[in-house]
Amino acid sequence: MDRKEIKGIIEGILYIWGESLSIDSMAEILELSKDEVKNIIEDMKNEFNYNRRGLQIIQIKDAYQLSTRVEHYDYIKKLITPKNNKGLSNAALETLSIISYKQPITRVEIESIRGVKCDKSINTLIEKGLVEEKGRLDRTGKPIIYGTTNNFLKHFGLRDINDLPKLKELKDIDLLDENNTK
Amino acid sequence: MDRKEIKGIIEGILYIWGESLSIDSMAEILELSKDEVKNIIEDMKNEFNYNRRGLQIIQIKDAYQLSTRVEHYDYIKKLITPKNNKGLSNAALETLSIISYKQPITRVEIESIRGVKCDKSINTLIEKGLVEEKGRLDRTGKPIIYGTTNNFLKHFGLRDINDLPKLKELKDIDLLDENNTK
Amino acid sequence: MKYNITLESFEGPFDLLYHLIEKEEVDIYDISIAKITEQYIDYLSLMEELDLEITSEFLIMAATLLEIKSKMLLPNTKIEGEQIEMEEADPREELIQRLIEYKKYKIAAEKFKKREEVHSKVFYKPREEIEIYNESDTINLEGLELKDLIKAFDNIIKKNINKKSSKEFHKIKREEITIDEAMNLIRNKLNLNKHVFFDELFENRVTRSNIISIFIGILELIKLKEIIIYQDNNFSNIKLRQI
Repeated sequence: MDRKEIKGIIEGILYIWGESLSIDSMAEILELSKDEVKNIIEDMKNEFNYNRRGLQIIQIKDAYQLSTRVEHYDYIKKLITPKNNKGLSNAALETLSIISYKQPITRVEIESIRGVKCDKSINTLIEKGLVEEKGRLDRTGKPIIYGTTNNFLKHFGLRDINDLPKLKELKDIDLLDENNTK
Repeated sequence: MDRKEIKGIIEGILYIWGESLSIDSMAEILELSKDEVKNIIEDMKNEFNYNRRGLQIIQIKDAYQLSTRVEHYDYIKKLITPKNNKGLSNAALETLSIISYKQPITRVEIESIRGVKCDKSINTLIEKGLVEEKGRLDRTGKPIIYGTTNNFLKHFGLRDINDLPKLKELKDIDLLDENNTK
Repeated sequence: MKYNITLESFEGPFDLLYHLIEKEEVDIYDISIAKITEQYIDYLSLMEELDLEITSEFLIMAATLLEIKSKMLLPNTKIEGEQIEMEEADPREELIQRLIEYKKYKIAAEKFKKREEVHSKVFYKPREEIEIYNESDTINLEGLELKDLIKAFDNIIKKNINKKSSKEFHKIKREEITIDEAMNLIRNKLNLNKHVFFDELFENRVTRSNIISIFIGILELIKLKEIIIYQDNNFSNIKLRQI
């Protein structure tokens, strides 16, 4: 089986599966090592981009998925109307940004940063599958700790949590163009 | 818009549409003449084959569709879970129940409820004479609308479709729908 | 309402403070507590006048601000007799630190918002229905009862309720019917039947926007003199027929 053939099979499998498929599953199906699969799929990712294909391969942790391209939105929109998600409220976004940077984190800690109650926004985020309970702290009251999900990564087009812009950088940028943020 | 860009858009559109899409619809979306579209898509067909891509473009009358390759079936099969043998598969039954309660309904609508593609189940149901095409919607892509047959009523001992038990929860799901589309 | 002010809604006391500081265009480190406190409390009274709910968090912050303000008024005490240099820390210190911390996430949230906008333009296709149909196995419908069908639908509803709008953000959905489509739908029905009951048109079209489209469609067709509506008797079902 040559490399081109393997790429073809991976494309077919990703197409059929629709959702993100882990390197592990692909390696099993192709009877190849994970490293080989990873190497090949990274290759494919670049080829898809280089050839300006209509599809792209996106990565969510160690899983891959096909999707359309942002640039083609205007055309795809003519065929299919997206579910109009209003997007998250400011409160939810603030809460989410704290959770994403400080996870695992308890509700009380989030609230002390935001200065307001956050139970509603946390619930919204859980309902939307962006945040989940990651367990409980072993201290009085056994508070729940929260973290982000894979769906969070997908929702914001992030490969993994390290893809988040560094908070420090944010601060620096902010100090520089203090006036641009208004 | 160069030729490569157009090819990309066509690929994206065929991918998201999932079933065959007419040259007419593509020409409308791309704002190009039918001849141009036809010329380009024939080109793409050859390229896909020449590059031994995992997907191929197949033609059905004057419409085109993406599909996986027969040669890859053995690998794709590994993604598949065998169904239980008796009667309708769960998938078909789910699909049938959605069609019966929400008819007339398009394939994409059924899929957005089930979260998986439903073309095979729909075909099974048509073969079994439980579901039939009721026409097409007059919009881009001209999607087929489906409904249940008299045979369906007979099979389930219903006088007419209003005989289907009303479910209290039916309301809830519509409310959900309604909220999500705004 | 007689007030002409557009009141921004603030996510909490920090959000409000942050806004006041930005408006003044001063560095967080240089804030004048007296001024900020005054503005903050003015704002709270405005909220009160407008009958907006002021949560306890806003009040606690007001108290904190007043406390800091009063500390700032006290002279920097050095108790000489005991030779202890009480180099008082800046009473604003803690508040400033918290504001800076808050600001980081507020900015991050703005970035998230932009990312979300961009990424909502990416689409995924649903998974293919992948079940092997054993060719030798003919599917038979015997034994399939209504209760199986209802159970299947019930399961879907439960699944959907659990899922709510969650998980699949980019799931695709086509538009609900437009007025033009509603008009065609009515025309089609009337091509097939001599008359159609008004009620019948709304069956299975339970979302509000569909009902509205169909209703407007009927009115349009009447205006175009394509159809008329009538009743056989008072209070009997309204019927539509072509002219």
